[in-house]
Amino acid sequence: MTKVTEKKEDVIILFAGDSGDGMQLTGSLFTNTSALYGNDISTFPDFPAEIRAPLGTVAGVSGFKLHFASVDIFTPGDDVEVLVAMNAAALKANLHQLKIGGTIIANTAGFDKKNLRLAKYDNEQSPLLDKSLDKFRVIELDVSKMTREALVDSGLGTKEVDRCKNMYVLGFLFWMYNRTLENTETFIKEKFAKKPDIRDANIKVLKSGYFFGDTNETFTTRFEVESAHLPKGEYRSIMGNQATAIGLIVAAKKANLDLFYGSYPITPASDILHELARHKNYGVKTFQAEDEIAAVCASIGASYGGAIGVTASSGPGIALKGEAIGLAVMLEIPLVIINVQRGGPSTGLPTKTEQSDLMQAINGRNGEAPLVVIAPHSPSDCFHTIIEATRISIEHMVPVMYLSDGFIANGSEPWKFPAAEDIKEIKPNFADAEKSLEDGAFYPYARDERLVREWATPGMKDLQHRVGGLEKDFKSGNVSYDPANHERMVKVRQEKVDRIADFIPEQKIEQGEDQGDILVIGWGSTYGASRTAVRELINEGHKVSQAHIKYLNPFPKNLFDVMKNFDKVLIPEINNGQLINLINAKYDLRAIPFNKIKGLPFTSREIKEKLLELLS
Amino acid sequence: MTKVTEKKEDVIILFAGDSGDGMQLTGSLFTNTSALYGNDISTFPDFPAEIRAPLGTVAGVSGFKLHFASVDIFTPGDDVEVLVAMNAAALKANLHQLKIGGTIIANTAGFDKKNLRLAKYDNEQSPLLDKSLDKFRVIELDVSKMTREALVDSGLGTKEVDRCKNMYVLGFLFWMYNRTLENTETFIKEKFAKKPDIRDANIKVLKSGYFFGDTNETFTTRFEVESAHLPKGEYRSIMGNQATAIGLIVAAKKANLDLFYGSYPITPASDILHELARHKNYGVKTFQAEDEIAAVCASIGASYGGAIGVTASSGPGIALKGEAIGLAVMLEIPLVIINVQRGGPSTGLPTKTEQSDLMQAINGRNGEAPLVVIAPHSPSDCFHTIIEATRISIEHMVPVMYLSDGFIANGSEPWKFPAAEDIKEIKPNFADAEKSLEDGAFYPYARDERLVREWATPGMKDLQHRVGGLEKDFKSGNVSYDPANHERMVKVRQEKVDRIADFIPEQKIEQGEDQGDILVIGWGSTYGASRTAVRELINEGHKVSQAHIKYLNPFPKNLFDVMKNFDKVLIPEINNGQLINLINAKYDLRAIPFNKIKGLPFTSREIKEKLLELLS
Amino acid sequence: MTKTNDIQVNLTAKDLATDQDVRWCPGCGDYSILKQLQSTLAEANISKEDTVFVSGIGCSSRFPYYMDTYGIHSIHGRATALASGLKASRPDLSVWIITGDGDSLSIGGNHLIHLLRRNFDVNILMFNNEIYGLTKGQYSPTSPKGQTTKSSPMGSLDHPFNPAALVLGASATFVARSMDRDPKHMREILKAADSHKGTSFIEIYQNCNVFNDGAFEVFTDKGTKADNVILLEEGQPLIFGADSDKGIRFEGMKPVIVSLSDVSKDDLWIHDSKDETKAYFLSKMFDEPGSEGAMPRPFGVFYQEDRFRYEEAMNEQIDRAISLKGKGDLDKLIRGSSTWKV
Amino acid sequence: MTKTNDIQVNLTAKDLATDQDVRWCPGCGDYSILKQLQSTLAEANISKEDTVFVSGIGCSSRFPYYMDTYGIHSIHGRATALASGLKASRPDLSVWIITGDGDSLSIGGNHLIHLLRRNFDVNILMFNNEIYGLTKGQYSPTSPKGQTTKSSPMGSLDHPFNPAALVLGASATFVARSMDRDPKHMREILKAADSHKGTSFIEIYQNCNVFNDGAFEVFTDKGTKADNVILLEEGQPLIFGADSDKGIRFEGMKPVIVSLSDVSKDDLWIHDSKDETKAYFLSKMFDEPGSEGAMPRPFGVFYQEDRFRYEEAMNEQIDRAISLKGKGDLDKLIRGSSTWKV
Ligand SMILES: Cc1ncc(C[n+]2csc(CCOP(=O)(O)OP(=O)(O)O)c2C)c(N)n1
Ligand SMILES: Cc1ncc(C[n+]2csc(CCOP(=O)(O)OP(=O)(O)O)c2C)c(N)n1
Ligand code: SF4
Ligand code: SF4
Ligand SMILES: [Mg+2]
Ligand SMILES: [Mg+2]
Repeated sequence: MTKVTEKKEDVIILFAGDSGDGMQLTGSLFTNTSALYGNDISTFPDFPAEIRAPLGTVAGVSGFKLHFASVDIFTPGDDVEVLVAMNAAALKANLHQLKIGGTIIANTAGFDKKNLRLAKYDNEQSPLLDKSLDKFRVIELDVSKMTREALVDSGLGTKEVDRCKNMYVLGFLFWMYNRTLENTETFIKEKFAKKPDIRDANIKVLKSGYFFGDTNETFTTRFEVESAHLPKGEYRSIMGNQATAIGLIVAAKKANLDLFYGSYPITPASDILHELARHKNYGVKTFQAEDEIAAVCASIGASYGGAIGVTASSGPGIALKGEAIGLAVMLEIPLVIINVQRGGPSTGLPTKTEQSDLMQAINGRNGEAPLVVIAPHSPSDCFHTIIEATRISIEHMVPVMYLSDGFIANGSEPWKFPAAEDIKEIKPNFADAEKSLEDGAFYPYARDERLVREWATPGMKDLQHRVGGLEKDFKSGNVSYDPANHERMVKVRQEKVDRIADFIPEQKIEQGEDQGDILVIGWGSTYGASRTAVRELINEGHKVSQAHIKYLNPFPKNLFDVMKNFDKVLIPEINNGQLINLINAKYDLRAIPFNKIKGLPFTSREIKEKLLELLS
Repeated sequence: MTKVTEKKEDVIILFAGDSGDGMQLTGSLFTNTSALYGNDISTFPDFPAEIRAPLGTVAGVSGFKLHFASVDIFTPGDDVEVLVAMNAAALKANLHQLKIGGTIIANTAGFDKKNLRLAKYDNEQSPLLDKSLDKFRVIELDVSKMTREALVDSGLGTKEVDRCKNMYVLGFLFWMYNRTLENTETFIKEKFAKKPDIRDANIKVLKSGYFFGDTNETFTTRFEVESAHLPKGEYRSIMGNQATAIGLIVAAKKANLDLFYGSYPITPASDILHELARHKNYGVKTFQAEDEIAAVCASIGASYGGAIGVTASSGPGIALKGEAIGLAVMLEIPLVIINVQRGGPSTGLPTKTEQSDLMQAINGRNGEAPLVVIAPHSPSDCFHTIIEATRISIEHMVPVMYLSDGFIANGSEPWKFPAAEDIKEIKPNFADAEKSLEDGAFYPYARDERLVREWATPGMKDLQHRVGGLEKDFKSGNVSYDPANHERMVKVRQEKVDRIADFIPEQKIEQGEDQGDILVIGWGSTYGASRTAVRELINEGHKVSQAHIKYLNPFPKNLFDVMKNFDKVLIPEINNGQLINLINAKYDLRAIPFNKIKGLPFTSREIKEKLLELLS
Repeated sequence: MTKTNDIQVNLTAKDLATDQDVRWCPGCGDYSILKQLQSTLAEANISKEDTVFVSGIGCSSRFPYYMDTYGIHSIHGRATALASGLKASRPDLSVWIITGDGDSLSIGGNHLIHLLRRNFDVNILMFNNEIYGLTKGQYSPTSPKGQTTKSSPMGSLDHPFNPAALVLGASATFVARSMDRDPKHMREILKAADSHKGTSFIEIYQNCNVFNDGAFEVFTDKGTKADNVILLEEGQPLIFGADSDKGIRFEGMKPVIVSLSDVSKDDLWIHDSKDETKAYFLSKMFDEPGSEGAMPRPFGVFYQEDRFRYEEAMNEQIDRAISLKGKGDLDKLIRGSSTWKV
Repeated sequence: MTKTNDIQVNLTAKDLATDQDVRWCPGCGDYSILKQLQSTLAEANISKEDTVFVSGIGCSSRFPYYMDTYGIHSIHGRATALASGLKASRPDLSVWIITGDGDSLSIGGNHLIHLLRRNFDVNILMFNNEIYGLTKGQYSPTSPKGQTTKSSPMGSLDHPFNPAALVLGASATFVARSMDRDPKHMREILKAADSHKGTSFIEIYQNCNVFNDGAFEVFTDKGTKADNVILLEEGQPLIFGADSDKGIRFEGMKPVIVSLSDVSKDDLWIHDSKDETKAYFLSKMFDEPGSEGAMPRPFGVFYQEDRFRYEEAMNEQIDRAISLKGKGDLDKLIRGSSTWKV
């Protein structure tokens, strides 16, 4: 039977099932294969808050959204084309994301009475059986049954057999999107190298799914998403937290410093710790402290010792670090603080994304305690941004807060990675007795024209000195209660941070003209949605531009100049309005807030609609 | 010999000596007597950072500034009229404050070689002997010698004798300012009731000092500061921390709640704990926790139990409480957080004053976690303001941050105290099964029109419910991961705080017309200096007015209306510009910052000069 | 101490359940603890409105949502601090703290030891699964050295705490150990903790079948349990073994395992939970199971002591202050000691 | 472990002083400790640039300013945490932590116990004055119950910690006690701590003559010292008393005071700092002096044990990783395991 193949520019697939159904892995494997096909990619996993919420319930649904395309894309996308629903709850939780005419791949075994009850379908009425799905194309597969049948002779127990279920769906999808199984087979072979029966079972089920598509009569259309016109080069797929971790290792090596990472586990920051702990052969020291305060203090101690101390957490953990960060501000030593933001306040929505810790980053300490704040805007950008954070921290002897978020941290995209040698060296401002002594005395708080003091670390002869959290004399660093000295030091600490604006790139316009009707200016993970929305509007002939702020403190020197050439400035944020506060406080301009506080990223459509509303 | 008596409108005396010289007591006793004479009064103690810094050094000088007057005054004043210098270091540390023509009362025993060396006078050259003090009037007293002589027959040891020294100076000053000894004698008698020999020695020395003035030939002029035209009524002298403490007790009683005060010692907040601990017979429960986190958590626990939980600290300790304050925001229960601000950042200048924790108060937590911020502006105002803080917290089920500072906390002034019955009742929004159940179910997060939820406390039958830091369903309070619910709750928590603006007084103009050239608008302890400066300028015919913000979040509804009628708005702050940030972020107006960051309050002259500069 | 219902209603475990779905992983040891506690409290016929469950953050800390009493699911590590303030201000309540090994011993270590020395009359149930469950599997302060977890792919470097030794060092007045897989034992221990006046600390071995499955298998598995577990019974000799044929006695100041065929029961170590020294030795019976000369692991009440409770002392002081100075009068307070008239 | 000077300079105590004025109250016990430490380190001929003093906040915590080494006067309670990171990243340094009873046991209690279990090779000097000095006199976690202070005008309600018991419960590998007023003893203990590999914890009784004068007078005053202090010497029997006529021996599992006229020295408790059980009993000799049947208070090294150091294990793991996977190559890291070309 001939099957028709249809070309598509981009497709969004949402894999959804119980936490135990392996949807994250399924999604990742599809992602990897798509990457090999040269697609541009953006992904977004969405975990339940519980480890394993009750089987079959909406709360227990785990999702993985994959957007792959033959064009440039910047977000995991708005409208889902294919929804894989391993059970009734998965359908219920995600149907609203499916576009009209979209496809539902339903595992019928997940729609039995029990599952329908757990998913709270009225009267245990299956949506597969009534008319509620009329607007969609429904493909029913009895995945469980077919998996079992495929493995009837495998000798494996039911539990192990059932664990292969996700491979069936994956195989079927590979067929649907015209992809080979090769890459996934390789993966399975490596992963289960020591368990040949499991390996074989997985491959068998994978193939069964594929063959099912190939042979079954009902499935006549296949889709093809051609490779994107990405710049030529070598690519890998990268997740945000992973990029942050390897960026740190690279930065430390580029500074020729040891990397010390003090952290206490917390979602969604922990994966950075996990990733770093895997790279001990790079000399990385990971220290799982007893709490966040110990973590940041240990990192300060490591920095005092001449390593680059890094600490990471998420909102509530960062709140705990405030006092110690103030100490680092006083000590004027390098310290990188990573906040992978999540939904707040308090414990909030720990597995959801949010950008609501910006004000905490700027102000969450006692006294006048300025530091540098910087934010990556996509998974691969984490790599470059964390290196930049580390560079500023080391070269300017100042704590730097790096604001990632759950969306970036767990999302992934293809990355045309750089060669190590192309990454700039980082130059610590080390003291040494030769140059640093003035008539035999060492003045640890003497500064250069950037207002940066020297870094004298234990072991350096004749440079012994004492530092601390009390106000310090502007030159000797000794404790000083002198009123004028205090004012001077408060101003100097501020000015030192402000002057960093001389060492960062000017704010550029991301796309569009440098003047027009509306400038969309965001920070962090709103980048992709804004990018897509503005691109579409420009294509439609509107005078809309996009800029995106990476340096949140200090701002680029020309920020106001960039903004003032637009009639309106729109600031989309996944919070109740924080960047806009900083901008309004500083510049003579009233920007327009656009806020979403749902624990979810913006869709490009939301931004586009807002822009259209403002344009009309 | 006849002595001349000269009338003075106001006088500033600065008592300065070693930490062990008893200057704080001397100053307080002079203050009390002046109060009895009906003077208006303002005081400012200035402690060294060390408990007892090395004897004789500048670092060890302890000062007590007293401003007393026959007119209304609002600050401890600018130019010192009389400087009591118990030793060379005391002179060195404070001479810059003495106005030209002012009087130095020098204890010559404190100017021997050793003291001169310790005070780091070049070549141990006594300033009493060279021409450096020519611009002043110097009265030399060998206080130590005279005290010893007075007590030669007392049978006391040298150490005990020397401890009476300060009484000599005090007696002399009483003579100089034409005051009787009666009040001080009563005090001494009470204090040393059980030690008759010490009691008698102190009284004897006090009298010796007085008699010395009376009989000695050189001192021919006495000064008289008549009673001020204060409103009629009964007065007491009150310090800020004391006023805060008793205000808390009053507020709790007015709400008919138990007061639970969880705190960890820290300068300058500890005195509130000390004061409260003395009033156990009011049912006050003070809990000295193991750290600030435990302190705030214990207070939250107490509030959950139906008491009014209060916690207090200073900058670094407040930083530690941030995470838990976020929990209280989520729980929506009463909690009063007191921050007696001190010099920051980090440990900073722990014994100096500063207003640099305003931004931390507003933003020092993860996520969108709005709370109410309120600040007293003078020692006696602490009483009213802490009651107001407690009222808002209890009636609106919201954490309230109360921002005092070292200057207010340790300063004192006369206070026409109110009668207890004139203080308004506070009405907790308690649930009860009768009215709160809806078809047998209790919805702890259901709200009234103010958006305030009910307070159901353990022991209330049928209202069992669970609360926590995870996002909650808008009605049931159960954990909810629903995106729309989260946005709704974030907005509701903000709106609840915003609506409190309907329950606080409108912003008023403190003095001057409601339009003009400049409005000086401050918060907290800058009140007095602004008050004096603006009064003088109004008297001199300038179009200057003053307003002072007590409610920092939410702002009074008419704040912008008040400000916009002035050509310029000046915001003096003891920080690097924080209130001005909030105002600039919120309103279409560019206020002018005026900052002093020296660990010291503004003098009225500084503000006046700044105003004159802006007026010209 | 639990507050019981005045009116004689007979509670069942079900009455203590809430309408919230229980959200632990299927097979998690937490279920059993929940069930035993519900039964025990139902049996004790508690007054639901006078009972408060306080927890921090962790899988275990979701517990309060499942008890139809008052409850707070607070923040990580701080349940003990919160409960201190609650109990100080409301000594009449029955307060239960639910915490994990990470919540109580990692971030919450300080509040735990301070609560113990203050001896508030509350109960602490520490669910020890030797792992961070909620954050998906990092080692905890009780994980054995060398354990490979997400954050220690080459093995943890931390020497673990011995929780019983730690809390005894912090002057705990009631220390016990139980396990999720022995419901009967757990109910007994819960009852004993409830009736102790002062802070009761119970370490409960709890299986996290997702991230640390089988951590306590030697103590719970039928085949190995008898040789590795010693059940403490007040006034009874320390006997264990599949055939109850082994005992422990002191030789000098060293507990040694003896065979009951050689040694009479009367010569064995007799369990006495009031004896601090014996409690010390019990806490030191913490060998890795199966290691050379390993002692069996004790379960039961190690220690109990009657010491003043903070909240009682606090109230006594207030009463004393009132009897000394009279009940506070607001006007007197506001006036202070010295005033003047204008 | 101290790092000593390679080139043989002979340091004096004065070489270790800085140009900063020492700012404690006249008569404060801190002076003596400073002096003894300067002498001890001078004698050990340390390398100044390889030595770091880390402190928190408190009177005692100003210590680093007076040592001409590297130093950090950090924030309250966190010296232990800071030192952990420092030592982990720089195992070559000699790290000394100076802390007070409030700094280490109140706000810093958690970091202290975790440092102890991890057994970093650092030295902790805990200046115990049973009061908060710097904040002007509130009770601390070591203040006896009932102590009246600024924050407890009617007497503290807190049952105090027994620091030795607490740190032993937290698996400390070196525990000692000394006092400001016995310089010779202090120097010995400091030396022993310095040579211990692992965390050394020394509690030093320190007189705060301003806010808690005489707290340890019975142990330091000539008249009372002999009867209330027992000086521990390795391998020697526990003997005390003005005429060295009293000793301690075990009767069953109870230490009792005996008269040397009745009991031979050989029957006495022989001090063995390697014996954990004996260390336990020493920590329990914590009676209020002068109370009925009070045991004398022990001073000296209670316990020492050789256990792996965190920083060493950490480096070993790194070495092992390198030998397994090869020294990390940045390009490999950046590429990850799977790439494709466009
Ligand atoms: C301040 C803060 N830090 C970290 C976390 C992340 N966190 C939540 S629970 C937990 C540990 C859980 O382990 P445990 O207490 O043993 O409980 P379990 O889940 O094993 O029952 C951590 C690290 C948090 N919620 N808050
Ligand atoms: C976060 C924080 N909380 C509280 C304080 C105030 N504080 C400084 S030192 C101290 C206690 C001092 O006692 P201790 O550690 O025993 O040292 P000592 O002064 O007695 O030597 C306190 C409460 C602080 N500086 N920082
Ligand atoms: S992760 Fe472990 S502890 Fe948590 S619910 Fe699942 S099985 Fe239980
Ligand atoms: S207050 Fe006490 S501990 Fe502090 S320096 Fe003075 S005497 Fe020493
Ligand atoms: Mg656990
Ligand atoms: Mg102390």
